[in-house]
Amino acid sequence: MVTLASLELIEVRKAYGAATVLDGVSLSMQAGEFLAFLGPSGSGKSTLLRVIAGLETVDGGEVRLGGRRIDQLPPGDRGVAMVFQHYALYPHMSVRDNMAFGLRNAGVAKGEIGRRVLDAARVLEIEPELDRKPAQLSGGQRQRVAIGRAIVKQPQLFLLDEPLSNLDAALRMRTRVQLAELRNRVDAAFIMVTHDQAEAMTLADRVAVIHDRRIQQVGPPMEIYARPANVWVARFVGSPAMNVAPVELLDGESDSASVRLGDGSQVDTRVPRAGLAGAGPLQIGLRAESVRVTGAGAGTTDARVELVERLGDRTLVYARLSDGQALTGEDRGASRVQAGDIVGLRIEGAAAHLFAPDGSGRHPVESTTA
Amino acid sequence: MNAQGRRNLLQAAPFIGPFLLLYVGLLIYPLLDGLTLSFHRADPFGGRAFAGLENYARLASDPVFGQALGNTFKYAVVVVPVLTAITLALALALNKPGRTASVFRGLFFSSAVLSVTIITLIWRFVLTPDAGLLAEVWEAAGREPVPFLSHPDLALLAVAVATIWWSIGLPMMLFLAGLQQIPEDIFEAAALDRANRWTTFRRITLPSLRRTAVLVVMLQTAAQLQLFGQAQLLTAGGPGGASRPVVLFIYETAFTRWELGYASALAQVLFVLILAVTLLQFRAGTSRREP
Amino acid sequence: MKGLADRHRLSPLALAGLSVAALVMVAPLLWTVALSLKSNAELMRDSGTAFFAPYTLENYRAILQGSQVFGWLLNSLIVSLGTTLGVLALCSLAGYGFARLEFPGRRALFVFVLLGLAVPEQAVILPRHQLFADFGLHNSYPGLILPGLAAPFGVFFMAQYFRGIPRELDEAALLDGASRWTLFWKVLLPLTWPAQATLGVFTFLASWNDYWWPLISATRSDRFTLTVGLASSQMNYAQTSGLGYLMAQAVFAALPILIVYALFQKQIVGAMAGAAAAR
Amino acid sequence: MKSRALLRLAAVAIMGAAMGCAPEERRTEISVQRFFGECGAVYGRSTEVAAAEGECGIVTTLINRFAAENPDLDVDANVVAWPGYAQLTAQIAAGDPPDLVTMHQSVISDYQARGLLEPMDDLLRQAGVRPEDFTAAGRRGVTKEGLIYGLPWDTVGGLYHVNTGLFAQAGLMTNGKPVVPRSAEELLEHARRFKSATGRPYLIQSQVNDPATHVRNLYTYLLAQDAVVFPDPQHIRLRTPEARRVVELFRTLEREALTTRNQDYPAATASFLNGEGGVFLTGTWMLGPFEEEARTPGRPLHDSYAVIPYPRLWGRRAAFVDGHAWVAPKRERSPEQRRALARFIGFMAAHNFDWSRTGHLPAFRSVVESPEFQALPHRSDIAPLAAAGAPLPSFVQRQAAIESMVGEELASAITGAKTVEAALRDAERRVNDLLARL
Repeated sequence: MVTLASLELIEVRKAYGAATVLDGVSLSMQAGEFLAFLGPSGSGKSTLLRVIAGLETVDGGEVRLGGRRIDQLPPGDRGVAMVFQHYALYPHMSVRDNMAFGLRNAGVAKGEIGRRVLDAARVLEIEPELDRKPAQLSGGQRQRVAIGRAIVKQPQLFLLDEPLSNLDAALRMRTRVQLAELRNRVDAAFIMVTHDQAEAMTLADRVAVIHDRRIQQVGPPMEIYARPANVWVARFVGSPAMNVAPVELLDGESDSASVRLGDGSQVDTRVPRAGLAGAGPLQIGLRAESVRVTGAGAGTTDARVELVERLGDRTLVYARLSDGQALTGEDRGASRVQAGDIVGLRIEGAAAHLFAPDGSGRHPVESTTA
Repeated sequence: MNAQGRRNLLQAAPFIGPFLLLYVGLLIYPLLDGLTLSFHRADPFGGRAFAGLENYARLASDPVFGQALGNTFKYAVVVVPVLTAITLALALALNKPGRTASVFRGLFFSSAVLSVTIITLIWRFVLTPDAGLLAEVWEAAGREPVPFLSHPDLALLAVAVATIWWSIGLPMMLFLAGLQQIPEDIFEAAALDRANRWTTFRRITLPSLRRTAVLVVMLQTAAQLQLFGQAQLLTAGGPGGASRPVVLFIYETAFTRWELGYASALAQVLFVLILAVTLLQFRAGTSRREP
Repeated sequence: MKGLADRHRLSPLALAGLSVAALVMVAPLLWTVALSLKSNAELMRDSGTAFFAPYTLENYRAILQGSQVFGWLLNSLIVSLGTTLGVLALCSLAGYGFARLEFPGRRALFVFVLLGLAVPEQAVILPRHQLFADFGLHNSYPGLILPGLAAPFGVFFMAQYFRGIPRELDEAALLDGASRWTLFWKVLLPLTWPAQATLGVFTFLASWNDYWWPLISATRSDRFTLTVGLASSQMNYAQTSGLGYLMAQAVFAALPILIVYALFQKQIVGAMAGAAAAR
Repeated sequence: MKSRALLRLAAVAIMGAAMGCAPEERRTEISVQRFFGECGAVYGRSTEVAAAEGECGIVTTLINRFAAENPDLDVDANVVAWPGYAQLTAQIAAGDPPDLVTMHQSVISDYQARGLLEPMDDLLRQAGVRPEDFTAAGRRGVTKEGLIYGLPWDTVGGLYHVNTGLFAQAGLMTNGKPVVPRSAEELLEHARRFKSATGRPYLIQSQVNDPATHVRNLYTYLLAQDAVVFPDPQHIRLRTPEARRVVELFRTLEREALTTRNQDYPAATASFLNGEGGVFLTGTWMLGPFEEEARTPGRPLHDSYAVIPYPRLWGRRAAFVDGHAWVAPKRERSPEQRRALARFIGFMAAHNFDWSRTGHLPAFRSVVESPEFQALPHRSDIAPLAAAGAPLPSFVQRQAAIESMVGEELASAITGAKTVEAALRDAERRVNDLLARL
């Protein structure tokens, strides 16, 4: 039998009455892969997770796991385990019973249950806590129990619903590391729902950006960052959000497109020109690190500084071009720039993205890493 | 019904089925049977003759029913607000940790465990002018004892006092439960906003207790409109029917007069009235916006 | 928190008020106990003597000698416990059903059950009496227990409580492969214990104190509940000269439940006050 | 721990239930139901009838005695709350009435008219009890439409229980006998004199929760005036000069505080026992207890007790009386059971004297005439009650319900909550309303 998970979503649809929440979602996962569902709240990412878990029924499409169709199976029979956002530990059961509950329901032999629970507890370092009740545990311990409860089931697929959102910053970092270790230890696939892109980027092999009832883009974190499929993804991923400004395509012989910003300044990109001309209005996408602050008149164009955000190692400068277009640029950590200053902005055209009228992204031929 | 609906129904049946079965068999069926009965002249031994609306026409012009209905509502109008106010006050005062508050809570709850026969016995020997506790105290003070149980203006009040004394426990507990659900941080926020005790009470505590209060008032209204045992055992409805509630009248009609049809009609009318009053309260209690 | 400490302590004024109220509350009880400790002859002359010694246990001795009070106590206990267990079982099941299961007509059925709250016992008692006669249920424990089981308030109460339990727990259990029944029995039901305690106390007291139905259903004195049994002694000319005895009977009848109450006061009061779903 | 205790409790409960349901041995079972109170604490298993006092004590020991003398019978004795008719009605409606039950003679017609009672002629014959031996009042009380529906057990009526000590203070004793008023005016005059002499009310009445008191007074004096109270089964007639006269008298007594007020039955009894008034208007059943008090030194009533029938104030000497009877509700019975019932009836008839020690008048002429009855104190004083006593016409149904309605209205009139006229009108309307629908 197939032991490695290979999740497949085929045209999954889900609606509550007239309100569609998932509109033909298709996705395919590799065995042992760690996938993150990234999206703002209300995007449908949690619903998609619950559809996979079987907590929601599907109105159309198929869900397959390891080649087996599971969308009609009850949650307990799907071979998936889930870690809930609020952990959903059974308050009246000890840690041990919490972890054993699912195995007992599945009719696993007693000795086997004990062994698995003990193993998981050792790994998660909650062995001393086994006979306590959830109410007696700290937040981090509860979180580990919730993970332990999933581990003992030895599922083909782990579903993690915002697993870190209830932890404080320090604990979140530690748990992130733990999750990464866990992932290396068990032979299963992971899906994690999150709205935190740093989390998604650091943990996941691939990220599925979900917005507006659909998967907008699936890919490895850096690809999502470097080659966003559309304006929405481009602006959602990365901080600060990518600058997007309307541009005019300049005529030229080069294979790469040159464009003009609203204030008249010209940017030479490395985006292939093919297919852009005559399509309609274009937008340029610029990460802040591609817009360097220089002395006035020394860059591609000048701008008035509106707000300065000093981050220590670097400084973000929120500025406005002469035509009123807002642009965020980056300066050294020791920048002296102040609000009201006129500064020059040097735009690295080689790193610029262009977005077609339908929003789809066009990227530089050799994308530079920022 | 589609297949899914049928499946869901089948799944729910073992859970709600047993209760529904008993509910329909023991409450709804007798209620409907009583409704049928109310259109008949009937006695307890199976004799029935159709009488149309006779029983209803009769109760509309029956001064004894009128008096009983008046008594019942007068009584409920006194008991429900007083009981609500007292129990709310007690709950507010006793919503504290510590031994003292706990002892007091137990004390105020203690009367609720006594049965109606016992509390009427107790109160008879508190209120009766010849051997009662109050009379003894009164006489010791050189005063003429008050005939609480036989004065037309006091008998109903006596029943009300005994009932309030008896019924304090449960509503107090409901209010305490309600109070414990108000998050502590609201009070802290209010304190930071320099709200004084009264303002805190009016603007925070009270609105937070609204749902509990509505529940208490509804349950108590339904219960007090069904006053029976206390009146029967303490005053027998007297003097001159001054403390006879509707239910006692129903009891007399059924069991000493054997007019089952008429008794059923009275009961149906009482049912509709209670339903109407509690529904009105429910609407009044929930129509305003939630705090 | 420090500024709010006074909210957690009884002010002297409140303490004084409460003490007066408590006195009003216990005075009738103490009076009853005092009367029960006096000889009947003395009380016949002047009940005011109850304020002073000598006291006697004569009346209690008389009760313990062969009166039927013990039988009635046992009956009351059986009926009240039976009713309580039945109500808890039925209302937990139904409350869960209404709170958690989706099925056609759920809302309508729930409203239908709530209507029962407004049904006065008198509207159903006579037809019910006939019904029970047809099934030969009078003068039996089932006959006394069954009517108490049609308790719409319990269903409402339990449904509200179940609604208050996070659905994540259900989902976790479903993912743990629990059946509907396991989910109900092993996961959710144990969490409702405060509500069970509250409803249990409500039901037990209501059943213990029920008067009308046992009066006409339990017509044999060996089937009387305590309430009816005491009434049979109380409403009688022959007993009017035995005031002390009567009061001793009342105290005696109240004693077991007061003792249970005293023993479990913390749990009862705590359960009721802590029942998160009292609405 | 807790659950262990609960378990044990449940086990006890189940065992109790099982024992309650266990099949009896093969003895003929008869169920006997009575009121008169519960006094198992004092008389539990006692069969010493002669040592028992009061209604409850005597009836309890009698039944114990019967059970002891008839070990082949299983006598299930059931005590119900006074007056027990709600339960009896419920039992009959449920098809499970007792074999024999105590019933007021005034109530018999209610059940008899619906065919719920067995005519008892055969049973009486089987028991060797001859209806010819009943007193006139007793026989009238149990005879309906020419058939006998019960074993009459006594005649019960109202009496003037007198505190002779206080009467003497007021100068109302002659030759060691209380001076009896001969008219309403004279009664008022006596009462006023009594009050000014002793500072206490002349009358003690239980007026709270006790409609019977007022109704007994009214019926008695209406009978005395030969007023027709029930012209036919569907009507009562109360708006008559005769009725007004009676009610006005008691209203005047109340207004002038010549009677105790606001007393219920226990309070009134205590008042009389404590010597707080001259005359206690109550029934035959208190004769025994008061006599006991009169014999006890140190009590206010010691050697200060007399009892007389209601004095003649208008018309002729009369008394409204009722009585108790043993009746047999209709149900299936085996011949053995019938024989058992006959034995019980015969036993109760044979012990009618014991019952008369309560103060009630015997239902058998032979007992009335017996030397042992005559030897009981005060019995000769109240003998006229047996002769002059009369119940309501036997066709009048729902007498208990009528009594409570009339009593309630009378109380309103006497306390002044209503005018006499309005009260009589309301009483008449309510009773007629009831009777019209029988």
